[in-house]
Amino acid sequence: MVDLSIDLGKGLRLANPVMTASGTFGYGLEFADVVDLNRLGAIIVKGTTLNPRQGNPYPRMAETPSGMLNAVGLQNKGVDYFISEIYPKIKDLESPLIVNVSGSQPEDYAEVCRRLSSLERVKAVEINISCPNVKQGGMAFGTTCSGAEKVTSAARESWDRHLIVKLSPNVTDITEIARAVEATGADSVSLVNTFLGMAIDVERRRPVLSTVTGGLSGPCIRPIAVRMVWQTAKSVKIPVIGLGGIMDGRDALEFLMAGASAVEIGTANFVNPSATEDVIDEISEYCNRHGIESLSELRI
Amino acid sequence: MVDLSIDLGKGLRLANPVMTASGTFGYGLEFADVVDLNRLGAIIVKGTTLNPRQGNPYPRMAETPSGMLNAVGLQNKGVDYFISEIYPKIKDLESPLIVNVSGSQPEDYAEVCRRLSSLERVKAVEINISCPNVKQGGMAFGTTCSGAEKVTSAARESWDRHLIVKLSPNVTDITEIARAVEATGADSVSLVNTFLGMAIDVERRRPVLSTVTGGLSGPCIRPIAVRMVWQTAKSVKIPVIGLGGIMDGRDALEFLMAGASAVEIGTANFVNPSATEDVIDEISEYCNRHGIESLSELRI
Amino acid sequence: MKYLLDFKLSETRPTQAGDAMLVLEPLDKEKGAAALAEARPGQFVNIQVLQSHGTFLRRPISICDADAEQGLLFLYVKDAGAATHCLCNAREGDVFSILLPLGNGFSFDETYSDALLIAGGVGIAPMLLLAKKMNEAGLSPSMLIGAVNKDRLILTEELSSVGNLYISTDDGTSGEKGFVSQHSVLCRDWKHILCCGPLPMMKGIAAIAKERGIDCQVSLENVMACGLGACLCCVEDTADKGNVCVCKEGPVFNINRLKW
Amino acid sequence: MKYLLDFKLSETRPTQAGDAMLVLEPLDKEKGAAALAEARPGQFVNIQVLQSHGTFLRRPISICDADAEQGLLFLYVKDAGAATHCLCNAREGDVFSILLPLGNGFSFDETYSDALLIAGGVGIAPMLLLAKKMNEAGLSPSMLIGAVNKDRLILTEELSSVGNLYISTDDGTSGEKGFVSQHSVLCRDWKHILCCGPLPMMKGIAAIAKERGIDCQVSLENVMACGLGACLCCVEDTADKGNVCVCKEGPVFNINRLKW
Repeated sequence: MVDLSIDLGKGLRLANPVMTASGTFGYGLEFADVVDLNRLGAIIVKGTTLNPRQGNPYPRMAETPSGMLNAVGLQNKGVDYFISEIYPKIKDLESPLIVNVSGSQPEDYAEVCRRLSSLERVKAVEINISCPNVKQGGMAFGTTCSGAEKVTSAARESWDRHLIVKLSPNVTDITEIARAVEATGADSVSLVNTFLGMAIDVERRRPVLSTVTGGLSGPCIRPIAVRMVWQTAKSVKIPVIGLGGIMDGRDALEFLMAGASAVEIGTANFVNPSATEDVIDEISEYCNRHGIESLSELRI
Repeated sequence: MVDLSIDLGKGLRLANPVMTASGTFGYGLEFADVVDLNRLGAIIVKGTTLNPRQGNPYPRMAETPSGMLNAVGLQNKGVDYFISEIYPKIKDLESPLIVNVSGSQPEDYAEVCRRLSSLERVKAVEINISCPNVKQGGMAFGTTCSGAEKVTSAARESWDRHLIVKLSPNVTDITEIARAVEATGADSVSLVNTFLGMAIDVERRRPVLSTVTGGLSGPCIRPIAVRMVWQTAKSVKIPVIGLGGIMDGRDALEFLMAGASAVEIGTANFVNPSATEDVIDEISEYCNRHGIESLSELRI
Repeated sequence: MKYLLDFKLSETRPTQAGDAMLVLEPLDKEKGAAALAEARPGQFVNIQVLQSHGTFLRRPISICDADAEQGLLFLYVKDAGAATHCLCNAREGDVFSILLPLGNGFSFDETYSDALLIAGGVGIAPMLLLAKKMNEAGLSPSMLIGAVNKDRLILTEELSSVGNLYISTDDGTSGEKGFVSQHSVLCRDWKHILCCGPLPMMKGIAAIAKERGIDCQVSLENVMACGLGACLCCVEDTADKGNVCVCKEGPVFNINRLKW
Repeated sequence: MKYLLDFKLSETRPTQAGDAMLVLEPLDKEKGAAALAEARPGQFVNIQVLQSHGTFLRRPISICDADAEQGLLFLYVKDAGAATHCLCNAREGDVFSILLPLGNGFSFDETYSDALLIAGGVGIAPMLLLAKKMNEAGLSPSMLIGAVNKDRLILTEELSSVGNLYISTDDGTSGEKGFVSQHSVLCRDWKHILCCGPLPMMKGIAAIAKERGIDCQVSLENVMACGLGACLCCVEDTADKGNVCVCKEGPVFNINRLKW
């Protein structure tokens, strides 16, 4: 029997490598009827900001070939609401909790991390420097080394547990950004966030999304994500967390073989609400069938 | 009845905005049984280099969700073979001919252009600075402004007809590259070439492609391509030629509405060999249904 | 409780103009019966259509009827796109993954004797379960349905058996000529309106309800992905809470909450 | 001449183990008859499988039989993946876009009386048309087909009627026990071998042919996209011309050209 556990360092130890991607799994509670939340490697909750955000106007979504565009724009009720209203409901889950943190300036990230520090069950933060759907901050930080470094170092100063930095794929060389955040103190990197895309309703002759552009996710972008994980895993020493269009165990294995230490399941949750558990089962089945005893053997 | 003709400048006038994307339509002859070649806006023939190239080893292709990866690597018999053996067979077509030119150094591009100058029916060259499947040159030129400028200016010096530069999407800011080649003398830009991607055969535990990475094309990447065309069309004054996953008339209209003056049909030729003609008919039908008399009215 | 279950298509009842009434049986009878028993009128399911080449996401479809005893789910599907086309042409025996029941349905209690159900187009579908549940609460609802013409009216027979049915058609080929908002039955002294149909129709009805002070619920159809309130794609900007998920807080909203 | 035509599935003949023989009729009878008349053994079609959710490209399938007079195309499909699964389970009346006939087939002329046709697995399919065309040229071909066991042998009845059939099975449940390369019929004095089957089998046969100086053609199955020689994906590295398209210069190659 394969041992699916993985230690990502600095106190982030997962029973298995399957996490939920921020913004696709709510606070976990939304899926409680159809997924055994205690089985998940970790639950990464939705993007949390210092102050409440209403997000972008409707319409926020367009279905695309093997994927979707979204322009949610970090709608959330702010970190204090998370601490007082959400955390109490999820803190007793067995799966480690990870909070995805966004902001429009480095100080915002630092302050959110500081406030989250009181929550014992939050084992890591995932610093989002790659949201394509907000006017300030977001992806702008993730597309230059200096921007990425600024946010990472601000968060690092106020967070001493595991710190993941979530990278944008909308760059010429993602390994450059990965090395920059590694040097600035990130404990791991997760990649990729969504690709900036756009869809036009040709009958109505206008963009589908209220924001014109949005973030593309789903299996459509998986080959690009796998390539970026492959390049990055060879380029940094910290663990790489792979995501981008993983729909099933086979897809997850592609990332693990490309060098990811763990994976996040995102858009698949919308298509198959039990995708996370299915992926765990399928990785397990594959490893047992191939005589693989630990995840580290998977890398090619 | 809509007038589908479009003048891209410097002698490149098309009866309609539908061209074939290089490397997906051979020299046109391969499709002669199923497409009326004389109806096409232009035929862009496969990537041509100074010397013959064997391309990369098999396997060169992987099917992906709503797309495919290829790693052909510019297999072709060289410009002299094109001039002596191919050109005579296609020169009497009514559609203008465009040769896609690749090389491993700027001088190669210049020399290929020089040799093509004798061919009267070649109304334009498309300078490929974005092939992800060759070790030298190719995409390396397309991901920096200076690289793009060097190749563009070398080609410009030996080619006085219409010069298209085909851009790589594997960059942080495609508009920056577009402006650089515009300033260096390009008469138009075509975008996007393929995205660098990768697929792993998890059962065999090895990359599917002999070259590990390859170029991703097909409708999967269309939302990103449309976004890049939208950004670029607002950023340069020269015409923008849009491509990336156009499968039908609706998709082509998306690019034309986003600001493209013309489009190229690529991977669709593999799925629907008559895609080019179908797209022409569908654009025509749409325009007539919406009372649109010329293509310039489409832009939103 | 929400259930993710496989349902087998046991029958497709052809209706007018290529639409179809799908009769679906859960493979897991026990859980299926539980899910069906929980279904409230106005709720919907999110169904995966693997048969459709270009369809990536599930499709939300309102529950037309749910018979927990017989273990049958009824979905009325309008052939309006690639995915629904595949549903309308599915084969008996085809299996579909269905997430259900989703959202909050219409609200009513035994005091709703002065309620008018108003529906148009495919929005007529959820009215069947609504009327049946009102019957169970001892009510015999009045229903007003509308369509372009007689041939586009759906479920008239079924609805007639569970309440008083009023009809309007744009061309007058059945019932009163005109839109539902112009039908004479609207002039009566209604206390509640429960409405489902095309957006312009619902906005027209909502305007009338507001003017006359009638309590009014409408069922929204915003484009959605997950159906669980996780993706935040289907939001409606509400007066009380700003952007809320139609899939979770709706699809039925009291018009007081909407910025219409 | 290549044709891009719509074909209607007129019949699916179930065969062993979930495979299927598809009998397809062109919607355009005239062009269909022309395309079928041009089909040579060893050629293939490229078929679009819109019914398959995750299938983007067409699928190349060898022509099992082509009857221009009756206007019928026969494709033997092995249920081996999402696309072929959909083909095997397609409904009568389903329409498929088919590009045909593609590639170069087997070469033979009336002197090929000392030819042995060797095939294994789904590679047996194109041998039917090959044997029939050899019959038309006045030849009665000898054929050797192999499979894991008796149940995996296909088209035995059809092939028996067009030539002399020899059989080998790995487990000896039919014909001689062992691989085709071990079958006693191979020991005869053949001048030509025409072979289609799994790569290891073809390589084994090619080695024997080389050793004994027998002229040998094999049919390759490289992964392909366009089927027209445009995408350059399916290349085989040949001794004479380097990388050439299997779809256009093949799929049948004389082993002299291969770097095996």
